[in-house]
Amino acid sequence: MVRDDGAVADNKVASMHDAISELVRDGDAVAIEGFTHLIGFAAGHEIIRQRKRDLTLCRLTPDLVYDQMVAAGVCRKLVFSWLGNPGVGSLHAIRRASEASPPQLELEEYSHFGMVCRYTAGAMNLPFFPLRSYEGTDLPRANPLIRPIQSPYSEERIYAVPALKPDVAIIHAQRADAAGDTQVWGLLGCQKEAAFAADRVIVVVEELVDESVIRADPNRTILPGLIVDAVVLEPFGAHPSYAQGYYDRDNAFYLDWDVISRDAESVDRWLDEWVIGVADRSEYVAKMGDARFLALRPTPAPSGSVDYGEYR
Amino acid sequence: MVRDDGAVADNKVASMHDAISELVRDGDAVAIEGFTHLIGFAAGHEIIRQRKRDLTLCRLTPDLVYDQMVAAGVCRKLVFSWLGNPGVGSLHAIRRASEASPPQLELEEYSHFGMVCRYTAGAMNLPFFPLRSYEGTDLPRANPLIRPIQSPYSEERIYAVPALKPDVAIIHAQRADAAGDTQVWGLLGCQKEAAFAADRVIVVVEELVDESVIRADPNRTILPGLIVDAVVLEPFGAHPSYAQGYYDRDNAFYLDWDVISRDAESVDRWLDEWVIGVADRSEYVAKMGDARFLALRPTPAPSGSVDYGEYR
Amino acid sequence: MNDFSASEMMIVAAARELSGTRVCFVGVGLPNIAVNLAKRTVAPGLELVYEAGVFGARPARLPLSIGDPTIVTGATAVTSMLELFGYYLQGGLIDVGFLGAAQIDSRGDINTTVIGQYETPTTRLPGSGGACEIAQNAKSIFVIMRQSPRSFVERLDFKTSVGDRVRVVVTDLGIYHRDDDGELRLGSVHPGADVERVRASMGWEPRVAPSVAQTPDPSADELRLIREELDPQGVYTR
Amino acid sequence: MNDFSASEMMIVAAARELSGTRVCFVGVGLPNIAVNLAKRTVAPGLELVYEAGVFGARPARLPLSIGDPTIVTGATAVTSMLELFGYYLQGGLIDVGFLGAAQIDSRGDINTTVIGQYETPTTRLPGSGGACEIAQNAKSIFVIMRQSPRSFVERLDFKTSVGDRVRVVVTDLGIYHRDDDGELRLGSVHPGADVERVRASMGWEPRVAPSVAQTPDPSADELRLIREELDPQGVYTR
Repeated sequence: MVRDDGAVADNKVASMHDAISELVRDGDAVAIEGFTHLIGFAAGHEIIRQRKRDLTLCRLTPDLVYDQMVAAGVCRKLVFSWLGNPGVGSLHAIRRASEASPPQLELEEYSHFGMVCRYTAGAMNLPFFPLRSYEGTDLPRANPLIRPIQSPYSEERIYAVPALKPDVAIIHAQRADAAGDTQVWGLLGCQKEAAFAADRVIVVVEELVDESVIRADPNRTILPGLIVDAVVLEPFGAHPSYAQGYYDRDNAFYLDWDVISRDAESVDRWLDEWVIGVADRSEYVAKMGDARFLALRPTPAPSGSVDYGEYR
Repeated sequence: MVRDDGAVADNKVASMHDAISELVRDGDAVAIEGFTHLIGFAAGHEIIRQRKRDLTLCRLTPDLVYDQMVAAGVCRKLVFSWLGNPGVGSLHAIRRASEASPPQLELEEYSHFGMVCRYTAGAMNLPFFPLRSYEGTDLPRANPLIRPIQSPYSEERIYAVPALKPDVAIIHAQRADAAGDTQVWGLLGCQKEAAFAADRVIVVVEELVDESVIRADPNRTILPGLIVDAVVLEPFGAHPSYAQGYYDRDNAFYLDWDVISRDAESVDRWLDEWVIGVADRSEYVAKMGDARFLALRPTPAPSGSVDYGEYR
Repeated sequence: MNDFSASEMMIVAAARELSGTRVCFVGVGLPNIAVNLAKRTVAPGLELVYEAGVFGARPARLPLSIGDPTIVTGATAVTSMLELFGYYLQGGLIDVGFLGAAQIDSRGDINTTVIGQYETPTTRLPGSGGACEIAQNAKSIFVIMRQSPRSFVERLDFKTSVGDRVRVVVTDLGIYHRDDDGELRLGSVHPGADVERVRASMGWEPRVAPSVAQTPDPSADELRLIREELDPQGVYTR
Repeated sequence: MNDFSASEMMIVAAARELSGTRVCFVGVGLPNIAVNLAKRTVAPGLELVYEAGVFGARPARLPLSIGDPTIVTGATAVTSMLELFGYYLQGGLIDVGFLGAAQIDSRGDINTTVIGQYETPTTRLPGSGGACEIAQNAKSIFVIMRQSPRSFVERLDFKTSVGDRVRVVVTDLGIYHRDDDGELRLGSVHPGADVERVRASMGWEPRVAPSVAQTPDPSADELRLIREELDPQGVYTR
């Protein structure tokens, strides 16, 4: 691939199968980030299909995607800050595993800001990140990695969390070019921090665009291709979560999951039908049916354009 | 002012005279931030006209604006990281003051990242910010506020800088609405961090826009009106620095200043003519002449528009 | 007199307490409706902040979760969570934060982590989320929750968030404020409840204001806003 | 043989050393031209990073300063300086950083702060800027500077940046690399210079490679790129 400046750019476009197969390894610490927005369900399902093992799954909100992955047996440990089906209730598969005696799942928990600070320390290559949280609570006792730190400027003591550097970060985005230069709008969560903190990065996108689209608005870029190892084109890959401007959250599914997940066998049946039983995300999308996705489509709300100016 | 949701929004639009007069006080720590881009010259000149005294001026790169303010006698102390006329040479007025015996100007110096971390700690209400810099250098000896800090997770020792919370931050931006919701594109420097760290914030803009322009692209917003005390409409207010998409850096002036500033008397003459001798920025702009600004205008390079989607 | 549900009473009571508030960290469910009701009644200048990274949200519909796309479109600013928690919350810009609780004690300390032992819980709850830092950094905390001897406890199973900044606790039975030495004090009971019933619905002997008020009924206007505009499908309020 | 200036020789020598480099932190002036020359010759995949907050710049003209608007338009990414220094530089993504120096010593340590005593300097220099953290966090450091007994000194007046990661020092007279025990070693002298002249232009007795090479002349193509494309007005190169 020859760019207009004459340089040869990496083409990192891969199938989801190949990206997961090559970049996610048994025993890895994996962060599929995205706070309610752009949750990488397609990637999570491919990890289940490939029967990866002993993963440490990191995410502020494990959400349905990790509930499904825990149920499928790919996960050994969760690193998280809020364990629920947002706006609905519990994550039943995770609860079953963690309330079992002995527990079938190791839990390492922080607060939201603690997790964000952990990724940020990882991205910044700092050993720790300081924050004002945890004071007077039982959390540092429950998790001894939450530690006090003394300010060098006063008698003040605050708390620190350690850097989190996942082996792999998987980021769903609205668009990227073939080299992995990635743009997101709407909620940004902590995807940038998770990706910069990780050793390997997989970007999954709704649209693959020409480099010129990215370069027309460089302030919109959250990740440079430099840190991206694979780019997977997977429309509706964040379903049943949402992609700002592309489709809405499929709340009916979040409600359905509350019922499905109350029982281990019905979870297995669901996984058999919707994950193991389909070859890939495009088969899942076809099986869900056009009508479902059509109903999730918002009407347009354009950002408007700004002028960067050409300076020669 | 009644907004379309029925709420009454603050109208913070003020003249530069009133904004500086009400919000900048003798003895204040003032940060006119903007890294090469969007440097608040119009605000700096108004501070000179109002003969403020004993200011502590904070900026990564003092640039011409602080050289002029130091020459005009409004400044007691500089907090900075790089003291030069970028791409040209020295800041002669500041050098004269700091090389005088005894020095006429107090200097407190960091590195670029150190200054950015200081503002960030201020914005985050942290007592300090950790960074990997200064190791093995003479800077911590020259500035005892640069202090070692021990990681709570290993034997590793890195460095910390203390929070910087200016009394006033002055931010030049491409556009804001009357409530102070502010958008910038192109280089972002550390304006967001400086503004969130400051007690008071003055935003100076090239264009005053309707709230709907801001709300059409919320990812472009760097400051919410919540933290802004005054909005000043001042086209070309960053000249001779530049505003991405609006005008180019006036490099001829940076070269001219190298000559003007070599001599204290010629600086005084320049200040008399271009700062003290004009009532405000619009008079300065008129005096500079249309042709000068026309020559600095770039050709268009539109960002393109993205779709946020209307979700009802 | 209007007919109304316990949830509607809780929403209205919380909204009234927000009078004059400028910046509010919103949760989903009842707090979200309470905040939007306050904005339309007692606090027109209220700015809605969502931990997902939104300042100045103007949702066109009732958000389904804490990160609904409707809180983004038309908002004043969208930021990374690092900036939202760092610059806005820890930076001291949040006037009121809303928290829920599985357990609360007489000091306003909150448990949302586990029932039972931490290592071998009988019920694994969601955990902190942002609660722990909201409780420490928002200028004041509102708690909305139903009360019972199991939720209003003498001793928490786990302390997730400290109660130091709790200002108001609104339950299905009444309204508590934290008094000068940090104890929750019952100041008002809702229509249909009385102090005895409140006492029977909690695990400690509460402080009670010298003259306990009765919470005024939701007004026709408040109910109309909730039912027609804020939760027309009655997802949270029926 | 082509006719060329000392600056042109320095640019060409530095550019050649960038062969195969991926990510480079660019300064203004000579480093900027050297990096752009390398991108057009020995390192076509080179990504230009500017401390002002730009990754993957594609400047349409020679940038006038470290933060010229031309480095933004058409770039891959623009970020805050917190992210540029934090995620890119401190995060370990920068292969080569360029530094200038008022003084350098035999270990590659650099002074850009003061000549004389720190508190009462005879010359106040610009200070660190980003140099101090670039020197500590870029994988390797290139220094471009003219050499003289006043700039190549036995003892720095002030240590602004550590030399541990210095790989190459290109001067108007020759090229040095840091050897295994951390001393600069002269490996090559430019056309027109010789080892004796180099020795006379520095404040310590330099290590010299067993067989000092002569730096090859700038090629016609290298000179054409510099003169016609990179610095057509000769701002930095004449």
